[in-house]
Amino acid sequence: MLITGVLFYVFAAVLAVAALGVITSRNPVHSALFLVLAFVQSALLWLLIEAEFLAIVLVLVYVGAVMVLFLFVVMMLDINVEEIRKGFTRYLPVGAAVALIVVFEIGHVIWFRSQGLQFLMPPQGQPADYSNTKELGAVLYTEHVYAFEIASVILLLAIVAAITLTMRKRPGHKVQDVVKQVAVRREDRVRIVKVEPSRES
Amino acid sequence: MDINYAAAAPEIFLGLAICAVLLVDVFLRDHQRDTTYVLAMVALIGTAAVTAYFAVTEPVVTFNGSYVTDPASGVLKMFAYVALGITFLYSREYLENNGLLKGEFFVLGLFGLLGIMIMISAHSLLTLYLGLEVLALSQYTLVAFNRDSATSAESAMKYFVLGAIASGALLYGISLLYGITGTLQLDELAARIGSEDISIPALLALAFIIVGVAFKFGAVPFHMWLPDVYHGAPTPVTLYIGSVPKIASFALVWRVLAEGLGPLHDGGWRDMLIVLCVLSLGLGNLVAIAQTNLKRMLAYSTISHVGFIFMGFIAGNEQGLSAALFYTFAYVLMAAAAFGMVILLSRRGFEAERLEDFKGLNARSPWFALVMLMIMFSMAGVPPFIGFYAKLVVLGAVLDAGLVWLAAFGVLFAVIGAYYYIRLVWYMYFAEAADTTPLRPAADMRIVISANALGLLVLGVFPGFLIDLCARVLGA
Amino acid sequence: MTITTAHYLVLSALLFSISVAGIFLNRKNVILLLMCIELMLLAVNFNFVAFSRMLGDATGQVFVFFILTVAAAEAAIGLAILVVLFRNTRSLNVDDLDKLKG
Amino acid sequence: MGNLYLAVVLAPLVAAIVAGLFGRRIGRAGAHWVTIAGVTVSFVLSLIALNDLVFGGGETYNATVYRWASMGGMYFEVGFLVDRLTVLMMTVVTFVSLCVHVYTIGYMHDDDGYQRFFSYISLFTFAMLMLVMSNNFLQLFFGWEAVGVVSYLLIGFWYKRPTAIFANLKAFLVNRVGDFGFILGIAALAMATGTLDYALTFADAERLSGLAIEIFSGTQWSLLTVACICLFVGAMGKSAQVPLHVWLPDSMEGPTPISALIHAATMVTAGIFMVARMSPLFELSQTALSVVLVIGAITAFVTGLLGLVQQDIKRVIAYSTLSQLGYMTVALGASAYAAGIFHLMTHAFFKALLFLAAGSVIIAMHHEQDIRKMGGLRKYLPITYWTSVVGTLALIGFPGFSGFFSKDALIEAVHASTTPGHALAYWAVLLGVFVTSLYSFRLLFVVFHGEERMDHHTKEHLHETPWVVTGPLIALAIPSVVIGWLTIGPVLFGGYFDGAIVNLEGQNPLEVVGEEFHGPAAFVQHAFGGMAVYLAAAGALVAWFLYLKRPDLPARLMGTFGALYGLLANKYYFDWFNENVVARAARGLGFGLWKVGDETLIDGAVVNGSARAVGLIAALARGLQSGYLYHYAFAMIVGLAALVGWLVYRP
Amino acid sequence: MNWPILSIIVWLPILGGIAVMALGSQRAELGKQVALGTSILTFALSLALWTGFDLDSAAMQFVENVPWIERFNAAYALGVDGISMPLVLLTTFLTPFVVVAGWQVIETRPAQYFAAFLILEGLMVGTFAATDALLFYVFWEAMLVPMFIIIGVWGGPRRVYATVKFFLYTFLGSVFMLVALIYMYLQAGDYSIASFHDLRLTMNEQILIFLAFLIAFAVKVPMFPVHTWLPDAHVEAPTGGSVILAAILLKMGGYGFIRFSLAVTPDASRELAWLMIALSLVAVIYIGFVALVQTDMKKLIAYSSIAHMGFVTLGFFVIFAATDAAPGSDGARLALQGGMMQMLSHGLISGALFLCVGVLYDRMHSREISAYGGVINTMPKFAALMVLFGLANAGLPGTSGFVGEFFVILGTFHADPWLAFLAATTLITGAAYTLWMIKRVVFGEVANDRVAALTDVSPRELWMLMLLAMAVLLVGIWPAPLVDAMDASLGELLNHVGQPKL
Repeated sequence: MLITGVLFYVFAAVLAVAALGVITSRNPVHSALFLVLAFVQSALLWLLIEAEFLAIVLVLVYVGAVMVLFLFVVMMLDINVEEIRKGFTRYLPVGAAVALIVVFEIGHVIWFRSQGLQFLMPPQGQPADYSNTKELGAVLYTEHVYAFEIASVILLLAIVAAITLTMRKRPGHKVQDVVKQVAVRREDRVRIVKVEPSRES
Repeated sequence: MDINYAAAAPEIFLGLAICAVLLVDVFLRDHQRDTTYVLAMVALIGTAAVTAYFAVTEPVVTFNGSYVTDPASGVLKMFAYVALGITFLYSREYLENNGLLKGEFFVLGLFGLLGIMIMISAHSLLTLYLGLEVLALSQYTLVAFNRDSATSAESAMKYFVLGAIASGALLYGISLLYGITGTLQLDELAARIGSEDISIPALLALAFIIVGVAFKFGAVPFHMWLPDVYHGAPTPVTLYIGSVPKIASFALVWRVLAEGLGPLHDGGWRDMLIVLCVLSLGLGNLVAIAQTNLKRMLAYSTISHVGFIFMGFIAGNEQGLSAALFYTFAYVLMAAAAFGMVILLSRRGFEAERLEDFKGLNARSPWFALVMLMIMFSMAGVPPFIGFYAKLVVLGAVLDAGLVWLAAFGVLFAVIGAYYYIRLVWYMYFAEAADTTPLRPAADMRIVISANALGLLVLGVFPGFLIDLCARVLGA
Repeated sequence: MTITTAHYLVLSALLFSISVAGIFLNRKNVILLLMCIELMLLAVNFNFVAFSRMLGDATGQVFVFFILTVAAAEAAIGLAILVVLFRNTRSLNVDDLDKLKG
Repeated sequence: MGNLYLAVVLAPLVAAIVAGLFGRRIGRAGAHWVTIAGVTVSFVLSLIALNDLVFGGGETYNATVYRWASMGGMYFEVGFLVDRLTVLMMTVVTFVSLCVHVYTIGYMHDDDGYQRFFSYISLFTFAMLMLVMSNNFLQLFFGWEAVGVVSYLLIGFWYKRPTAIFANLKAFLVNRVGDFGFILGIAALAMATGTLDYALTFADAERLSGLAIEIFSGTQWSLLTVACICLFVGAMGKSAQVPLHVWLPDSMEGPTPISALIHAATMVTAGIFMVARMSPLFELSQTALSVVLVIGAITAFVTGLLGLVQQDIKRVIAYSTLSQLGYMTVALGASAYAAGIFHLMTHAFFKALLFLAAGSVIIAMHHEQDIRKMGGLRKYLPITYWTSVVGTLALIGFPGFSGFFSKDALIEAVHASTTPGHALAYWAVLLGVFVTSLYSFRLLFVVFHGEERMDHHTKEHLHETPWVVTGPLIALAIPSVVIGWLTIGPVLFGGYFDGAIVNLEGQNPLEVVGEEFHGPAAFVQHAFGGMAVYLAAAGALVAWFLYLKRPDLPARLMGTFGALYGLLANKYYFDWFNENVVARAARGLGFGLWKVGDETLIDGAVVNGSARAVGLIAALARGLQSGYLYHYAFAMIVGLAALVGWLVYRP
Repeated sequence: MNWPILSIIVWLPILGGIAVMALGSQRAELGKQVALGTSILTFALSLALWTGFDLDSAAMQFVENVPWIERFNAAYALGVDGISMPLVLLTTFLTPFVVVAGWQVIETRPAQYFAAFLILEGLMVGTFAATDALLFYVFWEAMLVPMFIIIGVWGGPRRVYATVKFFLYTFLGSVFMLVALIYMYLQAGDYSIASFHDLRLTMNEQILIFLAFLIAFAVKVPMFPVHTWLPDAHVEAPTGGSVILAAILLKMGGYGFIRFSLAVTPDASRELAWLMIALSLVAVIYIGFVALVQTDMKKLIAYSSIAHMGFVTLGFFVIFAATDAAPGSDGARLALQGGMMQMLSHGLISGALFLCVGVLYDRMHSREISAYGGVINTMPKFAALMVLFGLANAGLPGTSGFVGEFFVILGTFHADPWLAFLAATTLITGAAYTLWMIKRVVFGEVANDRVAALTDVSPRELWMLMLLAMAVLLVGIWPAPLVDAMDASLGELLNHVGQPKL
């Protein structure tokens, strides 16, 4: 119990710091890496409450795919690491204030205003032979088949969208058109000219 | 586990149709894109046929409570088909002229439709959210559709970021609701919220959900994306965004607030909607006066119309819902026609989106000037056009709810709003033409937009049927 | 020191508002906005996971599963738009997104 | 009888319409023949009616012609009431009108508005007849306004003259002020009785005298008094009593025949007739009567004085008309209605005569009206001269002439009257006699005697006017002499007006006067016992001394009494007041209300102001849409926070 | 008769208008003839209302009733009683004049011009004839559209300002009426005006509803202080527009007062009668003075319209005081009749006067009084008619202008002599501003050579004005038919208003 508690606080702290790092670091690459850190921490925290499958998926999908994609884009569009951000510091107070207000409101409601809900109890543990993966798998393709199909649609849509927006013919990139080559005729290539022979006088 | 494919036949058919269109489009050359257009239309008609064939009279819940189909959803879907069809029709020529005629436009449009349909017949917050995303993602893409335009890219980015925030908030609210009630299905949700005393956390969740809803509709203060997106997107896309998704927005409110969170009406979302309604009416009408760009002006007028639609929701009962539904239908028709006129006036390389571009239209083409006049007066809520009855029903709803002051406020701002509509009319009729190039729209365009505008008039003279339909399907 | 659901919820609230703050504090880089959005979805996921464990009901985790999917798709499209934007304006500066206003 | 009366009224109307609409087609001759025919018809028929009523013992005729409108229990009708009073008026009106018609042939001979003129005067005859023959207030008001309009058109007959069109506007507006009171009086009676019919109203008079209405909070006024005074305000307008007399002198801008017909003989006496007609009501209100009496007395004396300083031949006569109208009003106020009407009749003859004579002079002088440019005309215009002498004698009340009988009886009646204020009135009218004869003889001497002051050119062409002009003069001169002698007995003391005019018991001065009336001859003798005759003679003498014996005196008098002269020359500054105070104030007020009230306050501040405000707010609100993504996001989050805070933490 | 005469009168002009529009400006000549034919035919048909009218019944006649929007129990219900029938006739009578007035002067898009007027005619008739509140409102609002176009397209230099002002002013007025109508529908369960009449309402409700109506109708009438749109609209509008505006659109307000305010909220009307009377008298006196100093003929006539309409509202709302002060008398009835007669006669006279100004304007293209003078020298026929109409405007007995004023003054005296006193000042002011204008425009020496160049009225104009002059005189000399036609309905209305609803 104690261990989990300690671990929770550690992970949570790191997570918070990482999140802050994401939004404060100047270099987008650093932000991306902070984000990775944040994801990893969350995965750990999920492990703490026995959501193993999602934890793994989070690491695989996000850290493995999405964040790589981010880094790739950052690299591709070589974005210059810009100097000190003026705006940030200027707007920090009010921004932080609003953010804190939101946190306070949510937290206050959850902690003090939610009578009749077992928010303030630890989730009961699972038996040793419990398999989170199996449980999800059991419902994912049966109960939620409709949602699952929609998810497939979304992915298809994402593909179409990405292609629509980014794929394009670059000007001046060379391909040979066989049809043209075959269809070529002599007249296109050689021109016969009559030349007056020069006679010397 | 119960699975009733027949109930979901329209969605299934459309999904397959989309794949088919996509496949065909891949093998088409650029000058054959009309085929895609035709195919998309065929897909629409087919979906309509399927919907009509599998129409139900009693609600049918299936896919383990994540899908529902009922008369209202049928009507909404049918209307969505019509709206999308009109959109495609208006768009084709413009796209061709501006070298944007790509198959993806129609495919993405159909994707959006699919998302709308999913939302319309969503019976669980999960499917609702997924449908929302399908729609949203296709819209983001469409806005950026003109890849060579900086403005459309800019607007797309704004739309994307803000939309992500909104759906994040919506999700947050959904998660809280799930935590509070332990269910995602709307009927159970309503039951639990009604039963137990869990109001405060529920209200918290409600606030987040309202943000999502208001964003979808574009209600103040969650409207900021709307003018920029309407302005920046290519006009056909603006037409698309401005018309069809409003049906989805209605479905969202109807499913989530009315069906799922009905018990939280009093002291809950009713009051919030009142606030949003007042803000939208005020800001939308006022700022629209200051606009010089027609698309932007219509964007702000949309915001004000949203205020009126909310009046219907505020009532909370079936009458109110049906009023809102009628208003939504009316609005979609008017918006489609208005943006259609913008498309009709613009030529290759020339966007007729400034108010000045309409000056002296009466001299150029009396008929289309008359068409635009009908549209504008309908939007201003002047009888005998449908816009008037839309306002009539929602005012009736709020008065029925005892909110006389709100009705008075609404009509007051309707008058202020009338100013910018009639300003366009005076540009068309009283001002000298800037350019006098005669209009030569394609035949189908000419016919359909005329029919569209005359529809505003005919439905205004005989509004009974549509009003009755809206009321009947919502059980009012 | 037992860790209750509430702990997780508050943590997610913290994440949520950090991400939001990130969105409106960041003046420079659009990519950052996309990252913040990912962060926000993460916060939501925290809620779902916590609730699903609290209720002992898998639906929440399924929802998270779908959110991850959507988030991936969203990221793809967002980045695509980003690319388009960059190609057109040669800049990812948030301050430069001000052509449309009024 | 009904059809006969209808014919009396319609004949001139038809003539007027024919002459007016088809004037071009029927030509000048056609125009005057048709109108003269029309008036002749009604004159003859009037005589028949007179004969029937007076000698044939015919009954008073009172019947409806048609129903104008009706609602609930209230009826508005057009109908005729013909009794001896009416028939007297009819005869006088039609006779004078006939004379004027004939006279006009000569007077307007070379005016291109010939047909129009005849159409107008016939129309006037119609309107005047409608007025006098009416049996209800509606028709009375109709005729009342109709004569006003025709006089408006006739004063402005020469519409190119700025003075003329100014005068006719002035006349109409001043009359409107009178009608303003008149219609209120009618409304009062209509409210009290629920009808507009004379007979019913008079039958109700007793009850009315009991009624009271609250004009100022707390004070109860006798409704009858209020109504009668209101009606009399109307009479003041039409009959040009001070202070509403200002329009009559200016009305001399119209052609002279009009001055004779409308502004001397008939229209201006409508007020007198009306009050006499309303005698059953006026009798019951001492207050109203003394108002009438005082106003009349003031008019009689004050306006007479103005006649002394006028240099325009017509204006002199106009002021004398005013003063004579004052005499009639005084008679009414003294509730000697018969005397008033009697004077009205005689005055109609001799004043019309004087005007026509003046007109004849004007013709001869080629439309020169300034008496300072005349003189010694009697050898050029013998007929005109002698007829004018007759007129003058009648006017000043030379014993035996018609004016003498009417005026003397009138003065006696006032002496004997019981109305409050009759003493003042008595002295006013008595001194008036002196003034009258002074200005009358001044006019006569200056115009017809003394040195000839006209220029050569005029002098050569001076000759007597044609018969169409002199004929009417003679025709009018005869009654001017004899009518008094013939009719005083029956009309004043023979109970001629029984039934038409009502007197309360012991409130009929004429009875008192009648006690020592033993025939006209005796009346003449008896007159020498009174002062009037000598005053008249004195006036004549003074005139002779000033204007024939010592023609230089008047100028010197002017010098010595400069202030008085200025006062008179400026007509007591009435016109100055009206033009510079009333009219200017009205225009200023209107302008102020328009510019300040309408344009600045309502339009500027409220209407356009709100519009501007909306525009301003719009421009400001537009600024919110800054275009910056982070502002948008910020707005959303703040909105979220606010919603949560409001929902969760509101009481 | 069994054929729907009212529907025909409503829809025939509208269809005619559509036909004219369809003909387009290329075939404008044909369009004109169609327009004239339609309007005259409409008038001829509308005479059937007169001939077939039952004078003794106060009920709605020529009733048509077809369900329209079942959901709201709103019906397409038409019918006329003694109050609306004369107004319908006035409308159909005047429209041909408008068409004729624009015959030669409209060059730009004549087809649309005539079409607009025909459609407007249909809508106006519909407004008077509708017995269903929703239908009434639809017609009422729809009228704005053609009028907006007419003023804006064929108007004077400041036409845009004027027409937008007109539109927004009237629109603002009527939306609140809409709220009131819906509110009453929710109480009554259907939209028929009759059931609104029988509706029981508390005093508060009545006051609010009355105020909502007041805004709508006061703007239309127009009453002080919401009258400022009228002079602008009149000055800028083309002749035909001014005629219709003054002659009929203003009557909508009066009609609304008598049909809705008095009948639906009698107690509130009684409660607020003082306000109405005060505003009416302000209109009569204040506006009288303002009219005196106008330099623009149309503006002057516009202001005189406001003053005359003040008599209408005075007559309508003095009835309470009249019945209280003089119970059993006919004072209230007089006032009511006076108001109606005033509306009808003002329709004729103001229309005629605007036509006169139009005749001058077509020749000199100026409305400034100072630009004229001595018109009579060059246009005697015209001058005669204009003087006649001027006198009629000043309320001369024998012309229609007198009837209404006379009745109203008589009725008002029943209520309070002082009110009558103030009202009667119009005898002076009315004469002053009208005849002063006549003096400056018609009489006098020829002012300038442009006046000298004037040509007298063409036969077209002459007939137009002659017919109106005859109508004016006829009504003035024999108003009985009109009075009788209205008497039953007005009496019924008085009874209804007499019984409190509380």
